Formats: sequence, structure tokens, C-alpha cells
Amino acid sequence: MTPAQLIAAALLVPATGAAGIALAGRWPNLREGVTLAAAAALFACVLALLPTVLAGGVPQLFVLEMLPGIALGFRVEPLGMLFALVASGLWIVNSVYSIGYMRGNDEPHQTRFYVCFALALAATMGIAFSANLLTLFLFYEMLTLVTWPLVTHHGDDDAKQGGRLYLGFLLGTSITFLLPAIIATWALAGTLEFTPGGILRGTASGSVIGGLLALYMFGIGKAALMPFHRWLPAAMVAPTPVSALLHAVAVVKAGVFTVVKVVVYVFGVETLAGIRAADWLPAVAGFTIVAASIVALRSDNLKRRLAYSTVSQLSYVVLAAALLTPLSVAGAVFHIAAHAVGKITLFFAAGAIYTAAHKTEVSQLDGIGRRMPWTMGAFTVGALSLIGIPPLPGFLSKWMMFQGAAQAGNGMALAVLALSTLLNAAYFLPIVHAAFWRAPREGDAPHGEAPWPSVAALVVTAAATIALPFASAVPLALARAVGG
Amino acid sequence: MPAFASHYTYWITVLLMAAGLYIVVARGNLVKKLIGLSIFQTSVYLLYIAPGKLIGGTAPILSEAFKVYSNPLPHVLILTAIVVGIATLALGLAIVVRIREAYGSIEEDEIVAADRDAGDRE
Amino acid sequence: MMVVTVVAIVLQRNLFSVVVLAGVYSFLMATVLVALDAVDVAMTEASVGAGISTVLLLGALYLCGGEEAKPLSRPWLPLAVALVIVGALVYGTLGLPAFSDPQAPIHTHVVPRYLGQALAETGVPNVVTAVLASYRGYDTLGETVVVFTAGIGVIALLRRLRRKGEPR
Amino acid sequence: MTLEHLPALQVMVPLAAAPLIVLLRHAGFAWALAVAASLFAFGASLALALEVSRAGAISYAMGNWPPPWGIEYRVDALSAFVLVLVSAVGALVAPYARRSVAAELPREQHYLYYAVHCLCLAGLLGMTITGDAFNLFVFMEIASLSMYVLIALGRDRRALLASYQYLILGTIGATFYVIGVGLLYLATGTLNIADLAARLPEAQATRAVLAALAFITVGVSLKLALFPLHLWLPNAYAYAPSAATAFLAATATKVSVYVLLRFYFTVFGAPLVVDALPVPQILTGLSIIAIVSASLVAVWQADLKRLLAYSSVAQIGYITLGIGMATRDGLTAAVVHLFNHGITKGALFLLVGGIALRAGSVDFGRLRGLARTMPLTCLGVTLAGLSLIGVPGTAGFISKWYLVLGAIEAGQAWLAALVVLTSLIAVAYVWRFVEAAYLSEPGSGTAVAGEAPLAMLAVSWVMVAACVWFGFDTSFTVQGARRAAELMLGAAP
Amino acid sequence: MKREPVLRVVGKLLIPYMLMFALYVQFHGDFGPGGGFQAGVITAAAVIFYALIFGLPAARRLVPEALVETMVAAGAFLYMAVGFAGLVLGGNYLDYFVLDPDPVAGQHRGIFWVEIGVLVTVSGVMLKIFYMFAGRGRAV
Repeated sequence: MTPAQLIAAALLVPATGAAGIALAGRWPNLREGVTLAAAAALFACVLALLPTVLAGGVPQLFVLEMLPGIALGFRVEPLGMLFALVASGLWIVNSVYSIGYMRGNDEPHQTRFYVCFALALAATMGIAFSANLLTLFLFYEMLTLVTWPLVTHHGDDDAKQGGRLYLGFLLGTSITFLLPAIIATWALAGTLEFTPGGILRGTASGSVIGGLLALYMFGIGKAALMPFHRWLPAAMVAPTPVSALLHAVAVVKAGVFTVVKVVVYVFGVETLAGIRAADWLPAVAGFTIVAASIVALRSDNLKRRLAYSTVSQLSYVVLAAALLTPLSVAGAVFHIAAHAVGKITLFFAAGAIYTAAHKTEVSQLDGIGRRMPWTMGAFTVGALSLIGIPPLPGFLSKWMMFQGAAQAGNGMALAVLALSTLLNAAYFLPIVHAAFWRAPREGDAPHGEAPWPSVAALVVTAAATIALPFASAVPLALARAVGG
Repeated sequence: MPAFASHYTYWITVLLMAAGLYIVVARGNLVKKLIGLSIFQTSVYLLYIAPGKLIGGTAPILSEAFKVYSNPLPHVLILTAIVVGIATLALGLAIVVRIREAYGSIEEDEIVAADRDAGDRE
Repeated sequence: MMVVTVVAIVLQRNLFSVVVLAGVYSFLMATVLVALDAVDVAMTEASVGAGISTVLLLGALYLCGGEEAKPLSRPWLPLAVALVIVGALVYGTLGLPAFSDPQAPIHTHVVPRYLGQALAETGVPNVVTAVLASYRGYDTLGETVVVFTAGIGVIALLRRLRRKGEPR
Repeated sequence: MTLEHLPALQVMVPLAAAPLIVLLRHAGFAWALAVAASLFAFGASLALALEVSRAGAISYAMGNWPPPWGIEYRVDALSAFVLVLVSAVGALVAPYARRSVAAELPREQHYLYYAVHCLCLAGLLGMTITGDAFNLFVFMEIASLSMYVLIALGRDRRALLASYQYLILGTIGATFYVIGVGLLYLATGTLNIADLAARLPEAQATRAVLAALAFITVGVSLKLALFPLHLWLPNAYAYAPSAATAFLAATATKVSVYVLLRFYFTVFGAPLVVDALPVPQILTGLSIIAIVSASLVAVWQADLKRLLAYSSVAQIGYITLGIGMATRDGLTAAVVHLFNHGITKGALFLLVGGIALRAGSVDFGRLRGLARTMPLTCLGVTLAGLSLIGVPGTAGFISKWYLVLGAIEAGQAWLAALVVLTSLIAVAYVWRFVEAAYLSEPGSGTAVAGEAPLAMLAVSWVMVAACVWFGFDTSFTVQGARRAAELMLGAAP
Repeated sequence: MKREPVLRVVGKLLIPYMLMFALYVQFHGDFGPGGGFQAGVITAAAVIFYALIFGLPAARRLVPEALVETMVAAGAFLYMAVGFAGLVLGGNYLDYFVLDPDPVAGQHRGIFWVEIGVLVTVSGVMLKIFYMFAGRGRAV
């Protein structure tokens, strides 16, 4: 297939997969089969695009002109390639995991669950490959809407509440800030195509650019920049596979991905570096990192702690991108991958614990490592990676960020990175310690590991975490290609 | 004052119009509202017809006897307007009759009250 | 005189007398129209205003019964509305050509052809009829359709059938 | 022969269908005839639109009397666009009506209903296509009278009161319009719209012209339910038969907007309306109040039909907002939204009609857990609702895009902010339905029979599909609107 | 008032004249004031008069409901038909010139038929409305 066809396939496979799942809804095995098949096919398509992109090619696909001068179009460049690889690759694992989880907790509406999941992946691919802001915005909103049924999956009152927050924050920010920013960009630059060097270069005064930047950064609510982060903890009412793939990988990464895209291809690194108006961004990101870490430290619910850790980790990417040095940008891109594999492992572990032991609080986890060695082992790996222990991938990305910060001579950034590393350690290590070195509580019902698909899945992601640095040639190459 | 002399037809029109409109807005009785409405419409006829008159002119029926005729076009328009008016009146009355049957009253406030009670009971 | 009648209508609360007054009003209007050379219109107004609509109103009253309740307590808002209209119209009409000014645009622009050519073009000496049925025949078609609409509207509303309209 | 006479046939075919129906007096024939007429009208409008975009404005002399002596039919970019909207909705509602009318009206009334439907369609088309100010009034009355009837046919007794109020206000509006036209006639001596436009500049009686502008504005605003004059609308929409509601909501107010545009930009001309008078400021102010207040009111409605009705008031506010900008983008936004909101609301009311048929009522108590029994309907409502909000990928987004763009380019960032913020209120009221339908357990005694009849569902989904389609392929809507906008600003003398 | 011999006699004498007058108004409309609409109203008035004197059932026998409803539609349709005739004969809609080789005669013919249409519809509608109200009244 030609690259263009591959792009189309990458979008259509999950969509048709969703239709197939809906049709197969009555026969669970067939349904899950379809899901896995779709996931595998999708990953194959994305993988098939890789060589072209590594060779420096830029496959394109333009469907139709939505508005005069703005087409619904797709273009695969390194950043999107990386994002698509991560998301589609982890979808396979996650589907396996979901099977174990959803059946283990015999959740309702499983068909709706898998359908929306496939649609969410389709939207993610659309975001990853979008060639212009309008296309990106289209799929961005689509992702919000198709994940809403997943967040409110249980349909009870706190699910509704969470759903309202989720929708309110994501739609609210995107409609009130992002859309006007996009339209203003169109009014200023006359185009919305992502172009290296930025389309806003030399179109407007520093203050206008600064204002636009603010609109974009807060408009991209999926990046969970404070004060617009509340939707992410709220989304934790969803079943764990959703939290794992969507709210550790697809959705949130779509956010930071968009941030990087905007910084690099809409404003252009030089443009932003040229003006002072962008200096507030690292400060806000830094604040988010520290504050979120502290909240994570003080929250006892495991998923909530992971969620806030995600908030802070996302701001790493924003911070790194905002440092505007090639190396830090590369670090940001690489961190998208690094955090993805690490955090999904942690969520898998949390879900496995809930499935096997129905425990949700950190304080209940004493000695659980002896009953669920595989799970907690994987958890440890993920945690260490996120803390940034060499040679795990979290370390690589943080290292690049440190260097970038040093290049930029941004002392604040350095301080934040150092401090947050300590905080990460402070909220992850106690869990590991309690799990392995504390004696289990009295009166705990004895239990073993979660159903095998879940365990298999989280072992795989843990392995991926360990492997990533050694197989890091590809992601690093892509990252560098973006960083320039 | 010539302005008055030359425009008084307009102003009679205006007075009638205002009166009709007043009835429509101020009165709660559905039938009376309709009467006010038709007066309101009727007053418009003058607005059209009066300026068409030419002193010394005659009705626009051509014959050798006369040279000056009043303007026929407004007459045509107003014929249409009258017909529209009566049509509206008829329809309105039909609705009023049905309202009377459904509510047992043709006083606006009573009807609204009746609906409110019904709403409370639901 | 018409003004007097109308004021009477405003004040009168017995609907029957209101209807009668309305009839009177229509007749007065008709006479005025004759004075203004609008014989066709006058004829129609008389037959419709004094004839049909009176019959209809009486019929409706026969069905609905006649005393009007007290007028609304606060007539100031409607009064204000009415006054605004008066103001606007006086303002507007003041700018218009004076009564029976042969140079007014309405006498100079479209009409001459009607008065001049109607006989030749349609062979109908009554220009009103000519314009009504031919030049602006389409308006009359519309007018007929309006009547038709009202007709079937009334049929649809008043034809006797299983009682509808009660709240469920 | 046919093509050159299309302008006349466009209106006359549905118009002639009405008496035929009454002559036949048979529900089945009546329905078939109504459908045929509506479909023909749709085809005609498409052909006309094509012809106009190819060869420019078409003029048709009724009775072969050249304007201004005779009555002229005139199709240009703007009217062709509106014609397509109206006739399209008509062509969709007619087949839909069969089941819902059968369910809501006693048998004796069916053929009358279809006759009135044809009349209403013809009246609206006539308003749009005519080039004569007084003829416009006549057809306005045809449309209005038939609307009063349609509304009064509603099952609930409140429909009667709603219809009566609409009749009073509508007639006042129409009379105001006549007064305005009369003043114009006295000032210029002509009734033909093009001729008016040509002769107005040298009319001495400027005050009369201003008064005429005022009267026509007020009169038409009554019809299009501009903010303080919208009181008739919610009841009318809420209690009319479902099919009628869908038809009216999608077309009636839109045609009134068209009339307003026609008079502002063709007859009076932008220089007078926009520059000489504070019309844009007033319009903008009222629109803002309308959008905010009506949207907020909509959120608290207990009945889905009323909710949608209030949202209509708000959406009309968006249209007039675009008019108030009086810039190329603003007018484009207004015209595009006129179309997009038409199909969106049409789709919504069609689907709601299906719900009303099956669930008996559409207040939120009955809607709980509806998605289980009527999944397709609920999905449709959700999609159309997204278009109402203006989510990308739906028609509503395109309108929002141009509104915000117009506001930004006019340097009125606060307007843009207003537009986007108010669309959040739309999220609130749309999501009330979504949560009720998808997340709530069915209330006690909710025995909903299942999906709406196939015909109704299919038609509704055609409309929903249109909402999505015109969110992606805007070649028709945006280009058409753009041409119309340029025509309006260009036509200013 | 069914038992009012005077009225009955007067009515019997008067109504034919009313109808005559209606016809006069109808066809003399070209030369004097009048036309289809006025004639229609007068015709309806005549029948209404009849109904008032001899009672509704008698009137219904004279002019049955179904006929009236047909009239309502037929008139409007006749008018439109004239218009279509113009189309068929190669003119514009409502083009009377083509109705006859001699344009003026064509105009005459067109106006004549059109006025008939108006007469029929108007009288029909007026009567129908009267029937409706009166009929309603007896029941309520």
C-alpha cells in the first residue's frame, strides 16, 4: 500500500473495527476477537509507515476542503509518528488487559465500552496525523466526546459527576480558548497548515503572540496544565483500562502532543524565543509539576495518586517544550513515549490489584507484593522509570530536559526538575516498600494474581519499559528530528 | 397651519390605528382583541387610499367624461388587504370558539390561570 | 365621527354593542372611502365590515357569550405602545407629500400606465378591476388562496368530530 | 419551456396541490400529492439554484406584465439559497408527516392537514421568491394563516391559545409590515423591490423612509421572534403537531430573516441601514440578550420541545448577531447559520416527534433511559445536538466558525468570546438530554414501545446526516452564503 | 323565526333579487364598481339570509355542505388553472394574452374566468364559515 493509503487505513481500521464490534456485540469472544484484530491491524499500518518517515519522507493525505482554504488533511511527521506508534502499540496490550479486567469484574455495557475504545483510537490517529489545526481540532473534540461514555461507564452518580467535570473542562477550555485561538491564527496567518518554523512567524506583535500562546496553552485542556487539570482525577471513575490507555496515554498525550505541535509548528521555536511574552509558560508548568506532585503525595487512593502524578508528568513535557532548546524539545518528545509505557504499567498494576484484591487505597497495600509478585514487580519497574532511575527511559528523557534547561540557562527549570524527582520518589517508593517489605494486614482475604491476560499485559509493558532505552534508537531519532 | 391641513387624513389614520392597537394589547377578552385587530387593520386602508385621492378627480373608471382619476393602485391593494383581514378574523374567531369549548372562558387571564392549575396538577 | 365610534368601542364593555359599533364604524369607513373615490373598496368594506364580519362576530358571541370582564388593571404599557406608534407615524407622514398633491410620486410613477393604457391593453374600463385581475392578478390569486386557507382552516378547526383539545 | 417557467412552478405546484387535495378529500391521495408537490418544489429549487449560480439572477414577469407594472418573481443568490432550504425541509417533512399525523390527528382532518402543509410551503416559497413588496405581504399571510391552523391542530388544548396568541402578534406584525410598505409606496410610488431600491435614493420623503424602515423592522422581527418579540414562539413550537413543529422551526423564522435581509440590504441598502442608523448596534444588543437569556431559560425547561424552542430563540440571536456585524464574514455567518440551524432544528424536532409518538410525552421524566428502547433516535438527537453546540464535524461548527471569524476581523473580540461562551450553555442543555437518555435508569411506568416507525426514522436520519455532511463538505453552504453576502453588500446603491 | 309569514314572504321575494344583484356585480365589474369578491360575499349573504329565515336545515338542503366545500376548493383551483392555461399556451404564468388570438379578448377571457374563480371560492368560504359557526352553535 502507498503511504497515503496507509494513513487512510490507520484511520479507517479502528472505525470499521468499532462497527464490527457493535455488530459482534452479542458474542463476547467474537467481539474481543474483532477488537484484538483491529488493534493488531492498526499497529501494522502505523509500523508500515515508519520506514518512510525515518527516511525523512512526509506522507500526506488530503480528503476534502472543509472550509475555503482549509482542507481535512493528514501529514505524517516524526512527532505524530512517535505518538501514533505508542498509542497503537499499547492498544494491543491494553485490549488484552481489558479482556481480563472487564470479565474479571463482569462490567456492564462491555460492547459500548469496546466500541467507544476503538473510536477513541481512531480519533487519536486523526490527531497524530493531522496536517493542520482544523483537522487536529476536529479529532481533538471527537476524542473528548467518544471518551465521555467511557468515563461515565458505570452510570452512577459519581460517574455522572465525573463525566460533567470531564466534559466541562475539556469542551469548555477547547471551545472558549482553543477555538478562538485557532480562528485568530487563521485571521492572522491565513493558513492553518503545520509548517516547520511556525506559521505565525512575523505576523503579529509580541503581545498578540503572547496572548495567543496563553489561549492555546490553557485551551489545550488535555495537557492538564493547572488550573485546568481537575478533569483528569475526575476521569478516574472510569474502569481502569480506560484510565490506563486513555488517561495515561491517548487523551493526555494528545494534549501534550498538541502543545508541542503548536509550539513547534504554529508559533515556531525561534518566534517564541524571540519574545519575552512566553516566559510565563515554564513558570506555570513548573508550578503544575510541583503542586501536582505534592497532591499526589498526599492522596491515599492509588488511582488518584497516579492521576496527579500524570498531571505533573505532563507538565514535564510542556515545560521542556517551553524551554525552546532543541535538546529539551527532543526530551519532551521522548518523554511522551517514556511516560506512556511507564504510567500504563502502573495503571495496569492498580487495575490488577483492584480485580484480584478489590483494594483501591495505598494504605491497604501492605505486603501485597508477596501475593502478586508479578504485578508489583512490574509496578516497581514503572515507578523507577518515572522517578528517573538510570538506565530506565524516564531517566533518558529527564536527562535531556536537564541539559536543555542548562542550555537555556533556566535555573528555575533545573530546580523544578530536581525537586520533582525527589517528590516522585517520595510518592512512589513507599508503595513499593510497603508492598514487599511490610507484613500483610490481619484478616485480608487471601488472593493470588489477577486473571492471566491482565498479568500478561502488565508484564509486557514493564518489559517494554525496560527495553525502551535499548530500542530507543527509533524514538530518539524521531525526537531529534522534531527537536531539529 | 398647512402641515395640519395637508396631513390630517394621515393623522386620523394614526389615531384609529393607535386605538385599535390599544384594544388589542390592553384588553383581556379574546373577541374584543380580534375586533381591535380588525380596526387596526382597517385604519391602514385610509393610509393607502387617502393619498390616492386627487381633488377634482373621480373614481378610476375610464370614460370620455373625465380626465382626472384618483389612483387605482391603492384601491387594489386595499381590496386585497380587506380580504386578508376578514380571513384572519374568521380564523381567529374559529380559534376563539374552540378555546371557549376547551376552557369555558374567553378571558385571557382566566385561561392562563386555568393552564397554570393544570400544570400544577400534572 | 369614526374617531368617536372607535373611542366608544374602546370604552364599551358589552360585546354585542361593541360588535354593532364595529359595524357602524365600517359603514362610516365605507362612506369616507366613497368620498375618496374608492368605490370598489367602499363596496367591499361595506359588505365585509358591516355584513360578513358582523355576522361572524355575532355568531361567535352566540357561542361564547358576551360580557367582557374588567379591563386589565394597568393600561399604561399598551397606552405607551400605542403612543409610540402614533409618534413614529406622525414623524413619518410629516415627510410625505401633502394631501392630493398631483406631483406626488404615487401619481407620477407606476400609475399613469394603468390609467393610460388599461383600456387599450385589457379592454376593461374599470381600472381597478383591470389592475386587480390582470396587472396584479397574481396578488388576487394570492388573496383568493388566503380566503381558501381561512376556509379550510375553519373547517379543520370546527368540523364536528370526536372531542379533541382536552388536556390529557 | 419548463426551465424558464420554473420560478412560477416553484410556488404554483405546491399551491395548486392544496385545492386538489381538498377536492379529492382522501387522506392517502392527499399525502401522496403533498409528497409529490414538495419533492417537485425541492427539485425546482435545486435547478433554480444551479441556474442562478451559472447565469446570475433570474427575473420572471407574472402575467407577462413587465415590472414594475406587473408582479415580478426574482431569484438571486440569496433567495435561491433560502428556497433550497425551505423546499428541502418541506420535502423531508411531508413523507415524515404520514405516521405522526395519523397518530396525532383524527382521520377526518388528515387531508386538511396536508392541504395546509402545501399552503404553508407555497406561502414561504412565495415570500422568498417574489420581487414585489406587496405580493410578499400576501404570501406572508398565506403562510401565516396556514401556520395558525397547523399550530391550532395540536392535541393539547394549550395549542389553541398558542395559536391565538401567534395569530394576534403575527397579524400585528404583518400589519406593521403593510404600513411600512405603504409608506415606501407613498414615498416612491412603486412596489417592486428592485424598483424601490432604485428610486429610494432620490425620494424626498426621507423621514417616511426611516419610519418605513422602523415599521418593517418591528413587523418582521415579530415574525422571526427577535428577542423581546419572541413570546409567541415557545408555546407555538411546544404544542403544535410534531410534523408541523419540525417544519415551522426549520423554515418559518428563517424566511422572516430572509425578508429582513432583503429589505435591509436590497431595498434600503447598507449605507442607510448600517452607516446612517444605529440599526447594527440595536440588532447586536438584542441578539446578545436573546442568546444569553433564551439559552439560560432553555437549560431549565422540563419539556424537551420547549427546551428546543427556547434554543431556537437563542440561535436566531446568532443569526441576527451576524446581520448586526454587517460585514462580509458576518453576513456569511448569518446566512450559513440560517441554513445550518434550519436543518439542525429540523432534525431535532423530527426525532423528538418520533419520541413523542412512542413515549407519549417528551418531558424529561419520560426520557429517562430512553437510549435502551430507542437507541437510533437518541443517537440522532445527540448528533444533532452536537451540531447545535457547534462541535467540529457538524454543520453548527461552520456557523460558529464564521461568526467568531467575523467578530475577530471586526475587531470585536468580546463578541467572539460571547459566542463561544454561550455555546457552552448549549452544551449544558444538550447534555441534559444525553444524561437523561443514556445514564438514567428508566423511571417507573416507562413502557416505551421501541424505535419510531421506519419512515419517520429514515427521514429524520437523512436530516441528521445532512447536519454532519454540511459540517465537512461546505462547498454548497459556505459558497452559497458567501455569494449571497457579496450580493447583499454589493447590491447597496 | 320560522313561523314569521311576513319574513318568509319577504325573503322569498328578496333572495332572488339578491342573487340577481350578485350576478350583476359580478359581470358588471368590468364597467362599474364590483367584482368577484363582492359578488361572492353577496351570494353568500343571500344564502345566509335564507338560512336565517327558513332555518339551517333548509339551507343545508338548498346548498349542501359537500357542495360548499367543493366550491371552496374549486374556485381557487379554477383561478390557478387559468394561470396554468397561460403556461400551456406558451405564455408566462397567468398570461391572459395567449388565451385568445386577439390579446385584448384574451385579457377579457382571463379576467372573466378569474373573477368566476374568486366568486366561487369567496361565496363558498363565507357560507362554509357560517355553516360551521351555526352548526357549532346548535350543539354547544
